[in-house]
Amino acid sequence: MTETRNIGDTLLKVDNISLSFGGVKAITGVSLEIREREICAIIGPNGAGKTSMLNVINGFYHPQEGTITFGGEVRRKMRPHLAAQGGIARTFQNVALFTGMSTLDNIMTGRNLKMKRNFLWQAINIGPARKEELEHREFVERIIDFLEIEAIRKTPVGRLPYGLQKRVELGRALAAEPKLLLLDEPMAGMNVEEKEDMCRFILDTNDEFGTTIGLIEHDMGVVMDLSDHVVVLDHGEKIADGVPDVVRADQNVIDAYLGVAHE
Amino acid sequence: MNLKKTLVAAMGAAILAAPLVAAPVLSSTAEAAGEQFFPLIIYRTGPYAVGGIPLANGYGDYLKLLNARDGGINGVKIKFEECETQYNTKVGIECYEKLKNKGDVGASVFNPNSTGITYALIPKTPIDKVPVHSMGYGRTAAGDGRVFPWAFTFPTSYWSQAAAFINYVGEREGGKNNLKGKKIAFIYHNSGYGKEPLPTFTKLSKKYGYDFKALAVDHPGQEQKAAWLQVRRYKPDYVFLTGWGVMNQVAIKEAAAIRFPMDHFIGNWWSGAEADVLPAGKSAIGYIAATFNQPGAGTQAHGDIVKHVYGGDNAAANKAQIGQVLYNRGIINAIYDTEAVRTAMGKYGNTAMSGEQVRWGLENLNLTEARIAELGVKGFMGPISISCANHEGGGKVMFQQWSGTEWKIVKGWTDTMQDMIRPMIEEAAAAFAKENKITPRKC
Amino acid sequence: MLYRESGQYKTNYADDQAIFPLKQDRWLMAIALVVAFVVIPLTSSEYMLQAVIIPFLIFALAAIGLNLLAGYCGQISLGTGGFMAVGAYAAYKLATSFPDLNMIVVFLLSGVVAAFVGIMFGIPSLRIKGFYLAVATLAAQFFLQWLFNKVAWFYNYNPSGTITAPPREMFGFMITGPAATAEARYMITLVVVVVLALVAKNLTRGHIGRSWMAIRDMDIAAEIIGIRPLHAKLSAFAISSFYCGVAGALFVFTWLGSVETEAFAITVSFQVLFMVIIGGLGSILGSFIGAAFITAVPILLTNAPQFFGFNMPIDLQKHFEVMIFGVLIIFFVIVEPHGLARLWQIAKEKLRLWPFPY
Amino acid sequence: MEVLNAIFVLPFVDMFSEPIFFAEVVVGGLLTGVMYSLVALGFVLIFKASGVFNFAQGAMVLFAALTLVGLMEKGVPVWLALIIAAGVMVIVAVIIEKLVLRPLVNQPDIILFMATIGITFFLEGFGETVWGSDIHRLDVGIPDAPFEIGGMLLNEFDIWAAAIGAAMVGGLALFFRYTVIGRALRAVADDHQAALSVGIPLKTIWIVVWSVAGFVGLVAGIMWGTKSGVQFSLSLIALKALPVLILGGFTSIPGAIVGGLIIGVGEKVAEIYWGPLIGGAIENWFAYMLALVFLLFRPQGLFGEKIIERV
Repeated sequence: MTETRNIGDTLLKVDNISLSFGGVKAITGVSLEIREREICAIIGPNGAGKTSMLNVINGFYHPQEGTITFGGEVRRKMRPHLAAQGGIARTFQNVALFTGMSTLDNIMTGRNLKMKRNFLWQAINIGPARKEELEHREFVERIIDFLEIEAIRKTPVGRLPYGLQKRVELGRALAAEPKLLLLDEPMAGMNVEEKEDMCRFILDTNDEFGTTIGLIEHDMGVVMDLSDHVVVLDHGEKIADGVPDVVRADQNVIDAYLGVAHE
Repeated sequence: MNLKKTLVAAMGAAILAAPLVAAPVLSSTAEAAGEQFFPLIIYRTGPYAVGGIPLANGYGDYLKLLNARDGGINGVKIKFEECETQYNTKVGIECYEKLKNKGDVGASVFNPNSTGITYALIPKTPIDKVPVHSMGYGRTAAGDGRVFPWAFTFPTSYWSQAAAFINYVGEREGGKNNLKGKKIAFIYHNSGYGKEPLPTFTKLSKKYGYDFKALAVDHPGQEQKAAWLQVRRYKPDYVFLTGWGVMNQVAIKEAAAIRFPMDHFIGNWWSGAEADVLPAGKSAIGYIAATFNQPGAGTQAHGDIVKHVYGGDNAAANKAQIGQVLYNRGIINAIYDTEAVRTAMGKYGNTAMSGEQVRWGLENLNLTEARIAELGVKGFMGPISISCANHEGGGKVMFQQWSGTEWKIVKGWTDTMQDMIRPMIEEAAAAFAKENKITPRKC
Repeated sequence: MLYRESGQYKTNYADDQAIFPLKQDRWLMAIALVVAFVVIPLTSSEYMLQAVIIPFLIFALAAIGLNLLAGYCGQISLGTGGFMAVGAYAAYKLATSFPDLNMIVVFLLSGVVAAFVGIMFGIPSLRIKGFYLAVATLAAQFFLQWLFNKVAWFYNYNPSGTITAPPREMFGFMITGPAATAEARYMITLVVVVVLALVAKNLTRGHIGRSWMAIRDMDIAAEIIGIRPLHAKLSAFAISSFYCGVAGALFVFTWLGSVETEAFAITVSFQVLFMVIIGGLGSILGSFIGAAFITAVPILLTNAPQFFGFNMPIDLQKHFEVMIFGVLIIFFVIVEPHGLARLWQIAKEKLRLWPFPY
Repeated sequence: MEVLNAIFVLPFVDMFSEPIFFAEVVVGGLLTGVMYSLVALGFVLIFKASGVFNFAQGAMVLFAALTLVGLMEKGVPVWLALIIAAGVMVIVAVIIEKLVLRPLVNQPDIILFMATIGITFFLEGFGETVWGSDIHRLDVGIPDAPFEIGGMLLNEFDIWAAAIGAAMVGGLALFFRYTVIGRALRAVADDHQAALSVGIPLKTIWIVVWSVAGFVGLVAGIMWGTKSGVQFSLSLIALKALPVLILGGFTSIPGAIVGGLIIGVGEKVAEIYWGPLIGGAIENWFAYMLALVFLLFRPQGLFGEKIIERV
C-alpha cells in the first residue's frame, strides 16, 4: 500500500517540545515529524500526552520549550485560528460540533476562512455574496456526498447519533481543505461497521485529496492498518517512532501498554 | 390533548387577539352628553408611589366633591378616569393617547405628574389641541406662553423656587448681602428634574457672592453616603435638596446622621411631605421645605370633602391622607384646572369644554383672594393670574417646617425675583423655539 | 393539505437557500407585509399606532439587535439601553447640526456611532463570559447614561437636559417632530424595521452569522477551525449596537418625540433582554414575537378589566397586572424554554405531518 | 499637564492633607460595603447551590421587609413578626421550588434567569397587593445615634449593620461547615451529579438554600428599610449588589463580603476625590467599571473558581 503512495518532504516538524500546567508535566522533550501525504498515528496509554500534543500543534496550548515547524515556517506561540489559516484542521476526542446548527451549517463553517465578502454584501445578499455562498455550498455538498450524510443535511447536529456526529465533524474539518488534518480518536465509541466506514473515509481522504493526516487512536488494529508511521508517547515522553511493524515489536512499547513500572 | 397544550393554545390566541381586544375598548369612547372629562395621569404603584398616592387622592377627591356638592362645574358633570403610569414616561404616553379623545369633547387638561412625561407631551399637545398643566414641575421654559401656548407651569417653577430659597435664607441671615461668603450645598436628583435649579443657583451665586456646591445623587437615591460625606467636609451654612421618592427619606436620615442642623436643611416642594420625614422619626424635627399650598385639613373644602366624598367617615378620609402636604397639592391642582374650565365656560357657555376652550380658560385664569375664599379655601393658596405671555404666573413660594407631628408655615409668601428669572425663562424658550422652528406668537 | 413541502422540489442550491423555501411561507410573509404596509395604516386608530404598534416595532428592532449578540453570538448584554441612548443622542446631534440631512441617513449614521461605542464596550467580552459579562456590560449602561446626562453638549446645552426630535420631512410628509402624523411616523419606522430585519436575516444566514453561532455553541472549536473570536465577538457587538442605536434614534424621533436620559435606563435593557428570551434566542421572528409579548401584554392586561366590565381600583389593577405578567413569563418559560418562536416552529412541523401525528 | 496633575496628583494631596476625613471616607465606604454585601449574599447562596442567577433577590428583600413591617403595624411584637416573616420566606422558597425550579431542571442558565424575572414581577405585585404601596416606617430597635471617634463621625446603626453582616457571614460559614445540610450544600455546589449520586435530595437543598436566601433578604430588608422606610424602591437595591457580585465571584461567600468592602470604599473614594473633576454622581458606573477592571485580570471574580478550558 505504502509503495503506491507518494510520500513527500516533512510537512510538520515538532522539535523538543515541553509543556506543563502549573508544575505538572504533560509533555517532556518530544520531537516528531510528519511528512506530506502520510498518515501518522500517535498512540500511547491514557494520560500519555497525546491530546496535549495535538493541542500544541494547532496552537491551543503554548509549550514552554521547543519549536514547531509547519510548512517551512518556524513558530512557538500562535493562536489556533492562525494555525487554521496555515492549513491545520482537526477533530476532537469529545465531539466539538456546533450543536445549535444544522449539519450543513456546521460544515459550512469549515469554509469560513475562504469566504471573503464583507458584511455589507452579505446584508443585502445579492451579487457577489450570494454567488460566493453558492460556490461554497457546492463544495460542501461534495463533502456531504463523500461522507454519505445527504439525508441529515438539514438536521440540527445535536439530534444526531454519536457516530454521525463524528462524521459531520470530519466533514467540517475537510471543508477547510487542510494541508494537515489532525484526528483525535476518530473511532472512539463506535461499533465495527461505523469504524469500517470511518477508516474508509480517512483512507479516501488521504488518497483523493492527498491530505496529510495525524491521528490519535486506541484501536491497535486500526492504527496498524492505516498508518504509515507511528509515534508512541508515554508519560509525556516519546518512547518509540517508526513504521507500524517495528513499533509493534518494540519492548518499551509493550512495557508501556502492559503497565511495567517506570524507574 | 392535555392541559398544557390547551393552555398554550389559549394563551397564543389571547396574544394574537390583543390588538383586537384593545381596539374596541378605545373606540367605545362615546359618553353621556354634557360631561367634562378629566384625564388623570397618576401613579399609585412603583418606586414613587409614596408621593403619587396622595397627589392622586387630592385631585380625584376634589373632582368628586364638585360632583357631589355642586353637581359638577356650573352644572356640567365631571367625569374622570385614572391611568396608572408607575412614573414611567412610556406608559404615560400610552395613557395620554388613550385618554386624549375620551369624553364628549375630548380631554380637558393633562397633568402628567412627572417631568419626563411633561417633556414628551409638550410637543404633542399643540397638535392634539389639548393643554398640559405641569404644576410646579416639568419644563420651566414653558412658562413663556408665546412659545408654549399649550403648556402651563403655574403657580411657579423650579427657577423661581431657587430664587425664593435664596431670598429666604438671605432674610434669615439678615439681608441677602450677608450671604457673601456663606456656603450653600445643593443636593439634587441626577435627572432633568433635579438639575433644573442649577442655572439659577449659579447665576445668583455670582450676584450675591455665596459659595455654591452641587452634589448629584443617582436614581433611586437609596445610597447617598458620598454626598453627605462631602457635605460634612464642605460644612455648608445651608443645604438645599431636590429629591423625590426614597431619596428624600434617606437624605433626611443622612443629614441627621452627620448632625447637620435640620433648620438649615431645606427641601424643595417635592421633598417636604409627611412621608419624607416620618421614617426619620424625631431626628427630622426642624426640617424645612418649600411649598405653594398650606398644610393641614382646616379649610371648609376639606370639611366638605369629608362630608360629601367620605360620607363623614373621618378615618377613611385620613387613610386617604387628607390634609397632608401632597394631598393638598392635589386639591389645589384640581382647583386650578376646574377654575380654568369655569373661566372658559364664562366665555363659551355652560357645556362641556373642549381642550382648546380649556386652554383659553387656563390662559385667562384669574384667581383672586375673593374667589379663593368663595371656594372655601381661604388662605390655602395664593392668588394668581395667568396671561397669554406668562404661563408661570410668577407665583410666590412659602416655607414650612416639620414640628415632629405636622408641617407649619414658617415663612409666608416669598418673592421670587421675577426681574431676573423671567428673562432666563424667555431665553430658554427662545432657544427651544429656534431648534424646533416655532414662531412665537405675539401677545 | 394546506401546509406541505411535498411536491415543491428544489432544483438548485439557490432555491434551497431562500429565506422562505416553502411556497406557503412566502404567502404568509406576503400577507403579513400587506397587512403591515396597507391594512394597519388604513384601519388603526392613532392610539393603536402611537401606543402599541410603533413601540412594538422599535422594540422589535432593538430585540433583533440584542438577539444578534445574545442569541446568535451567545454574548449576553445588559447595555442595550445605553446603546439605544447613543443612537438617540447621535441622531439628535446630527439632526440639529445638519438640518438638511436626510432622516434615513441620520438614523443609519447614528446606528454607526452606536456600533463604534458597542465595539468599545465589547472588548471585555474577549475575556469575560456568561453572567459575568452580562453584569459587566452594565458598566456601559450606567456610564453612557451618566455621560448623556452630565455632558451638556449632547443636549445642546438646554437647561432641562432633554432632547426633542426636531421637525423634519421626507417626500413632502412630516416624519418627525410634533406635526408628523402617527401614520407617517409608523410608515417610516416600518420601512426601517422591515429592511433591517431582512438584513439581519441575511447576515445570520451567511458566513458572519455562522461564525457567531460557532462562537456561541463552542468557542474553542470555533477558534480551532479558524474563526477569530476577536472578529466574531466584536462584529456581533458592532452590528448589534448598530441595531440598538437605530432603535434608539427611532425611539426619540418617531415615538416619544422628547426624552430625558432616564428613558434609556436599565429597565429598557432588561425589557429588551426579556423580549429576546421570551421570543426565542437565535430567532429573528422570535424578536418580533417577544417584542409583541412584552409591549402588548401589559397594555392588554390594563385594558382587560374595563373591557370585561370590571371596575377595580387602579392600583389594585396594576398590582394584579404585574403579578399576572410575572406568572405569564414563568408559564411560557416552563412550557417552551426555547421561546415562543419555537412554538411556532413546532406548530409548523405538526401542520406538515397533519393529520398523522408522527 | 494640568489635567494630569488634577487627576493623578491633587486628589492624593487632598487625601493626605486631611487624613482624618480620608479615614472617615474609607470607614464610611467599608460600612456601606457591608450593606451591599448583605444583598449580594443572597445572590451568592442561590447561585452557589443551584447555578441560578436569581434576579428576584431584590424583590425578595422588598417582600420580606414588607411582610415584617406589615405584621408589626398590625401590632405583632418584633420578635414574633421576625419569626413569621422568616417563615413566610420559607413558604415562598417551597413554592418557588415546586412551581418554578422543578419544572425547569436542566434548562440553560439564561432560562432559569428569565424565570426568576417572572418571580420578581409576581413578588412585587403580590407584596404591594397585600401590604399596599405606601411607605412604612420600620424600627426594630437598632440604635442610630451618631458618635465621634478620633475625629471621625460614625453612626451606631452602621456599626450594628456591619456587626450583623459579619455575624451572618460567620453563621453561614459555620452552617456550611458543620451541619449535614450545609455539607450537602457544598457537595451540590461542587458537582450536582455527584451530589445526586450520593443520595442528597436536590429538592431539599434548593428549598433550604432559597429559604436561607430569603432570610438573608429579610435581614437586608431590615437594614435598608430602616434607613429609607419600607417601600417599593427597596427592590432596586439589587442593582447595587451586582458589581459586588462580579467582583467577589458568583460562588464565594467571602467574596461577597470582600467584594462589598472593595466596591464600597472604591466608589466613595472615587466619588469624593475624583467625582468633582468630571461632574459628580460617578459612583454608580464607577462601581461597575472597578469590577470590570478586576474581571479583566480575573475573569471568574476574585474568589470564583478558576475556569479551565479544555478540549
